[in-house]
Amino acid sequence: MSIRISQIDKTYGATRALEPIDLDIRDGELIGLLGPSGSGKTTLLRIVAGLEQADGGTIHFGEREVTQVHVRERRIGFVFQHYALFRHMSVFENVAFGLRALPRRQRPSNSDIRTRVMQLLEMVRLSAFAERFPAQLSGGQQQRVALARALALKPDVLLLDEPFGALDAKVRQELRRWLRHLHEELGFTSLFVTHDQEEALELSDRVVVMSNGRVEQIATPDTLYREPANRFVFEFLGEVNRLEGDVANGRLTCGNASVSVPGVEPGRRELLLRPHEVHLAEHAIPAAHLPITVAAIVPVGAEVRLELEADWLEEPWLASVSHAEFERLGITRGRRLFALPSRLHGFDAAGAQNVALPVG
Amino acid sequence: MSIRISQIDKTYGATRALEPIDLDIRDGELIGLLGPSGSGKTTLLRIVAGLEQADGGTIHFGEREVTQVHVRERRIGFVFQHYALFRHMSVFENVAFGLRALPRRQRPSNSDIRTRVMQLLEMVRLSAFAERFPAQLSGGQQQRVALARALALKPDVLLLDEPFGALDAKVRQELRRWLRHLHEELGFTSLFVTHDQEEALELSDRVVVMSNGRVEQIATPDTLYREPANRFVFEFLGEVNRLEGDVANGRLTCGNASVSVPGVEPGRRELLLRPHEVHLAEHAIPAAHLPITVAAIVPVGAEVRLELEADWLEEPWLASVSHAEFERLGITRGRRLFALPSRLHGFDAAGAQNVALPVG
Amino acid sequence: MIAATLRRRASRRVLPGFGLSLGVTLTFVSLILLLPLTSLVGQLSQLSLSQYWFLISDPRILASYRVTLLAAAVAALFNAAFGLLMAWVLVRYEFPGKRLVDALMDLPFALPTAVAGVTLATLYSSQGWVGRWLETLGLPIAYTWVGIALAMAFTSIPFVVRTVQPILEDLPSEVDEAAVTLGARDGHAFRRVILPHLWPALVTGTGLAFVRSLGEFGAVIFIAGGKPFETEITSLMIFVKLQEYDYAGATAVASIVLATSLALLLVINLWQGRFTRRLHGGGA
Amino acid sequence: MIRIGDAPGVRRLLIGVALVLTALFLLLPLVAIFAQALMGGIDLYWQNLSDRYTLAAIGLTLLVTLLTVPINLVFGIFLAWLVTRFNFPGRRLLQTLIDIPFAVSPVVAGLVYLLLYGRNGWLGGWLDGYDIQIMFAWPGIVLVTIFVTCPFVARELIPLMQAQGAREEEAAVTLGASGWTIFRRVTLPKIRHALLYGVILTNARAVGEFGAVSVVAGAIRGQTNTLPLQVEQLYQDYNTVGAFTSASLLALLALLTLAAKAALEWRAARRESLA
Amino acid sequence: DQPRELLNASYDIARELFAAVNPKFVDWWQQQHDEQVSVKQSHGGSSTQARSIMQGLRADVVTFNQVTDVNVLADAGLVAKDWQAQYPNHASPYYSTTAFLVRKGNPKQIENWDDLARDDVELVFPNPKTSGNGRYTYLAAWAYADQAFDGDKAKIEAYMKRFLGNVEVFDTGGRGATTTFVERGIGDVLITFESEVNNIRSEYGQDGYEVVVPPVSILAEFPVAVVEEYAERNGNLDLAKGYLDYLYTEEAQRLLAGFNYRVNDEAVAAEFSDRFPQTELLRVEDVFGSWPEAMKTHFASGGELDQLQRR
Ligand SMILES: Nc1ncnc2c1ncn2[C@@H]1O[C@H](COP(=O)(O)OP(=O)(O)OP(=O)(O)O)[C@@H](O)[C@H]1O
Ligand SMILES: Nc1ncnc2c1ncn2[C@@H]1O[C@H](COP(=O)(O)OP(=O)(O)OP(=O)(O)O)[C@@H](O)[C@H]1O
Ligand SMILES: [Mg+2]
Ligand SMILES: [Mg+2]
Ligand SMILES: O=S(=O)([O-])[O-]
Repeated sequence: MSIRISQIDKTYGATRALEPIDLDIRDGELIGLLGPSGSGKTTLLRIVAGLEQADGGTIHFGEREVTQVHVRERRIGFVFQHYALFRHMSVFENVAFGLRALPRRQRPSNSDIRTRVMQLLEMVRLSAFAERFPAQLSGGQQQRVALARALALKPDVLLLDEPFGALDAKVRQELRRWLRHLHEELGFTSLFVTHDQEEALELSDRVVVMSNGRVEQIATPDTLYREPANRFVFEFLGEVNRLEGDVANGRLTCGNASVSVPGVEPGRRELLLRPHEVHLAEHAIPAAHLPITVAAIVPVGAEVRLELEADWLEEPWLASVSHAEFERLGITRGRRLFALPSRLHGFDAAGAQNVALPVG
Repeated sequence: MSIRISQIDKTYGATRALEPIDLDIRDGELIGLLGPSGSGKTTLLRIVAGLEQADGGTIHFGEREVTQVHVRERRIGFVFQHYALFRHMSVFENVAFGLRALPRRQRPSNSDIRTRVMQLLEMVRLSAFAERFPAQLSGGQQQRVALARALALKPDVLLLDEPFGALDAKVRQELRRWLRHLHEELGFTSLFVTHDQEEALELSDRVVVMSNGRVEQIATPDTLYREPANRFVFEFLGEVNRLEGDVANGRLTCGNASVSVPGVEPGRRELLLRPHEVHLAEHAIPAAHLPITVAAIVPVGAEVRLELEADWLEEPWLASVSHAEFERLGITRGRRLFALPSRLHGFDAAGAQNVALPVG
Repeated sequence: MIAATLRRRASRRVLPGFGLSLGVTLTFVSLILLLPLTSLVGQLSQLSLSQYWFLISDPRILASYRVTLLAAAVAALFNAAFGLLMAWVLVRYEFPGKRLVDALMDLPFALPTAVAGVTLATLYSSQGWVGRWLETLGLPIAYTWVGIALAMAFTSIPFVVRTVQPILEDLPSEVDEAAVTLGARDGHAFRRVILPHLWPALVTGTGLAFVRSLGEFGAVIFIAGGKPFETEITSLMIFVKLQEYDYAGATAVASIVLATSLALLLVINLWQGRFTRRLHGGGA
Repeated sequence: MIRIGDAPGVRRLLIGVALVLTALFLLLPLVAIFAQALMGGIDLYWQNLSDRYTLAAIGLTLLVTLLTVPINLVFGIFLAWLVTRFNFPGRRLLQTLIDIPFAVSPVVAGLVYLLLYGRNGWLGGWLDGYDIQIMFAWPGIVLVTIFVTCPFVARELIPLMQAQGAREEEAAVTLGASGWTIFRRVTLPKIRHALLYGVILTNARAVGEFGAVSVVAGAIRGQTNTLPLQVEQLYQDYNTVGAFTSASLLALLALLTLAAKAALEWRAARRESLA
Repeated sequence: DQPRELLNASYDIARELFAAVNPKFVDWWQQQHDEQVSVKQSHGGSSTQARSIMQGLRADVVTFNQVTDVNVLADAGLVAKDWQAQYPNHASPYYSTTAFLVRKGNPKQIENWDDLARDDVELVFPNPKTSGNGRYTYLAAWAYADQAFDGDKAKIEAYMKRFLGNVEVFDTGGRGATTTFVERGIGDVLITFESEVNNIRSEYGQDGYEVVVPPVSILAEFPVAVVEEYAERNGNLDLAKGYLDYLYTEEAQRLLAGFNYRVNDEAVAAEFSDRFPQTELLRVEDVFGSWPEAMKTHFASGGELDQLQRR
């Protein structure tokens, strides 16, 4: 079932929760809504579900306009942030709820309900827990019950509000993987909310990045990371180092540091780069003279994270280097080196601008 | 002030919270207590503080035995997990509390208190917030108030229980850095609890890894990562891939996969490796025949994370490869490749064993 | 117009039952609460301002305000202390019979006020088990304002205990510990740290006890004695005026009691709201 | 664990004072009621209990309670549902209105009803024309009792339902449930205990209301005397033992209320500790 | 079907009296009319009762202790305007006066009204504002003072002030006062109807108390009337009239005298004459002009009583 959102907006009292929003979702897509707290993700999701009424705009599910259709008739499955399981019902009864709530004529027989629920529990790998109560389950298990419950009525559209927000890292990883498999298997269209970049990137076919009630970018994870549409997206998607200085003649100068930035307009400019775009060397090169001091060393996994300080920097930079490079340079605390940026990103009203440097 | 913990143990009812523990902390050291939930970190910290009574063992601060000394007289500063700020007092009054609670003879004059508190607030960069109430501050600011309050009486020892646990990633990073600076500046001995590996590794001079009330390893972050004392430490400190099979003639076989493992004892064995120790190639090499299929691709920062599946694997493996390698191999979903482990780790009762393979 | 707006909104509501609950509630509130109160207003509106003033400022009535306020204040203060003590003991300590004591705290709400009144009058009269002893000590209770305060205190015991208790229960042990690690002695920590936390609940509970005491009737009349200017409470004056067919007077005095109680409730709510906002964020 | 006031001396002192005061203020009156009731021996007690007028008072009290409690139960549920599940203008006002009976002295409550439904009141006068009598008959007693006890159920439910939020109900709607199904299968089980607690409180107050009822009852023996009024009248008839016999009945009811409440709390605490 | 029910609204302390009268009346009516009826009672301060009736308490007959309370009903049209003329003796089948109950041995030597104004005496009587009983007490004291000080207003008021100042407890009704005096042991003197005083002695034993009937006191009439409006509606008009008629029968009069009320039936009065000391009984109408006048000057808000109690 495809979803077409046109010009949906919403205001709560004085708060503009959503600017008019357009969004087309293809049948079977898995879309992540990513954005900082208060950016309107939940609001949009609830409007799609019919749990909230938009102030204006329309929503189509396939060819059918559902803007005025009551939640009950939208054929959606909704997974709430904290699951909203019925605490006083067993896992089985939770999952069976939607089936039992059907009008008598459509309601399956008790034995059919039983079969269907057990099949769903099988699918979420919880058959052994049918008789438990939600409070007796771990967070991840509760999450899966919520999913099974939402899927019981075979919805066309599955909506999930921060489905893994309350889980710890390990379980989250596992459930993510599992959700993706489920999605591929059953083929429903899904829309999920998250404020965790990694989660959005890992799980979604396309990511909708939101801030302040606006859509900042809609793109595949790969495009998003490589070609952020604007500064907000760039900053939101990962750690960022800042370099501010005056550009003249294709070169940015900042205190005793300078770097060649071909093609950047002259004037005061701020350029950004990610930690893995910072390389280190014992000597400056013509294109970049950026002297720094190593302030801290943290070996994490495959890489070593370094904190770099310099007079010309307001905030220290972070760099991640491989163990090999770390050892080659014989880096120690207090070591003075030169930073060689492999890429610099500039954003202004006109759009994004990337400067590639011949390093690395 | 050095701290000497000897044979401290503690049992709550039927729960053995701490096995007898020994730990020597040098003057001015910054020690992280790392371990999963319930491993006894908080218990140990509270016993050092004097908030909890050990069942046996002794604690010395420098040469002075403090085992029976009341918290009030131990000269420690304690930062609670959720800060435990006094909500009804302004930031200023919170920080001043300890000074005002001094017996009249020792209590500084009001103007001295004012000076000292403002100096502390300066230090934690909160002078502008002196008249605010805790509820009007962000989590990170509250955390800094808690620190200033704990430092007001110039304690010899600073104890922190999950000081950054409740903060979000960005703030946490910043505060960590700031705490390390503060520690270096003031030179008190500190002991902090965390269950976040990265935090422990980044912040501590030495890390104490605990599980089930026992100390698993005490080492510098570097050593810990490179030479984990046992399987628990290895698994706890990062993501792990598993390889289980039968070893015969220096080769481990598992279904249609096999890998050379010189020096490993024959029999059923489980070997572990980290995602960055998995490399990929189009062809198998004599030392390793590990056919896999790429199940998922997630570009994250400097690297691309891959999920690898195979018949001979129960759980998929994770691999992280650089963008360069990713492009060189032209990796796509469903691509069949061969995994080349650069290192394999084996743990048994006797200790740790590393197998290096000639890859990468 | 408003109804139409409401209806339009109602049709868009996600959860069912808005119209029905609104209907039932408004009907009930109008019939049971508002309609009778309008009759009070109706009665009052027949009085001129000067008549009204004359009725409510009669010296005997004024004296009854004084007695009522004084006794209620004493009762409320007693309960503030007693309630705080009981809440503290019930939350912080374990002792045999604790559950029983805890359950007993609600007795005054469960016991009909008339029964309480009759019993207290019997116990504290000069012939009663307790009154007899107090009499020999020169402390007559029944038929003095002390007796009134006693009856008021009895019927409002649960207010303070039950408002302070949950707050104290929720007070994390870290608050105690934070104070102690900062070197505070128990007394200092209690005064400067714990009490301020309990303050809103304590004031609210005491305020509610006070309001309840102002209106208390059943428990008080048996022990009050009804001496003009000395032991007449305002509720009794209303009752007396009713018995004299003095509806205007009864209504006028009732309006004062009602206004005072409502104003107090309002103040308590507002104050509590402000305090809570400060503790949980929002404007200073 | 270090807690303030845990020094043994302080603890013993505070517990001691608390116990003495509790015994004096709460236990002693309770004992006195039964002691006075049984002063004349068990036979007299039975004789007093089976007095025609006492039996009638018990009957009337039961009638009033049986009518009041369900009405306030239904009203309380609707009100709580309304103010916790919907946002509409006047919501806060409604919540404040419901507190009025707490602020109103029972005598004033009786008075306003008398002013309205009395023969001289505008509604009462009109009803009198149809020969319908509200005041000085059981309907009046029921009405004032409803007035006095109407906040209890709502006051128990509102904070709870507010804290619980509407998420589970919303989940039920997304699963296609109708209003009645949502209430019966999702909301009711969650609020059962608070509801029961509210009912217990309503019941206790309905049985025991004195001030308001005494204004509108008319004191007709065997007809409009509720148990508390009966206590007062017997007490004034030199019949102390009789008065305390009825009082002991009410006290017994109070004790049952306390026991029921304690049992509920205990069960709730146990469920919480299991969860 | 249901037997007819008659509701008698009466004053506070008449509970036992009518509890005894009613069954006899039921028998009497049965004999006369061959109909089984029942009588219900409602008791309270007699003004309260009048107020309740006006507000809708559907009493068929009233048996009060004060003329004004019936007058109020007459004014409201519930009782015939000429109710006092409808039954003998101003529609008062029995009467009493105000007397004193003192503790055994009369330790304070109370003999007459002037003793009650002494500094060392503590009094208990019901609140004149709410209780007919209390009003009689007040009026009796005033009537005594009026006689003793020869109508000197200042002296009367001085006396009354002292008298009222000695009151230890004001209950709302006669019964409350009795309980206070007897059960709570408060006060040296209980002032109430002579009938009540004697009843207390029989109830609480002869040894605890002594009765003092002062040489001068007030005549307390106990007026009765049919509340025609209601009786008619209830279909009880004949029954109500019969009930009041019955109170004048010799049988009833004997019953009343047995409860220490003075009666007019000569035979019965003679029979019980030893119970009722000869005293000078002043009529309210004679001393104060009329009941309404007495009410207005003395008991209205801001009236003499309020003035005297002001300090
Ligand atoms: N019911 C409501 N009443 C008033 N304002 C609301 C309501 N719901 C949301 N808002 C406001 O609308 C804006 C968007 O909120 P929304 O919940 O959609 O954000 P979100 O992106 O889901 O944030 P989070 O990550 O914190 O859940 C916020 O400013 C929020 O305060
Ligand atoms: N007061 C207590 N009473 C009973 N058991 C306790 C108490 N405090 C801790 N324990 C138990 O002791 C063990 C160690 O607890 P501790 O709080 O020290 O763990 P932790 O490592 O701090 O865990 P976390 O990361 O969850 O804070 C746990 O099994 C815990 O349940
Ligand atoms: Mg949200
Ligand atoms: Mg812990
Ligand atoms: O019933 S009395 O009016 O006399 O109290």
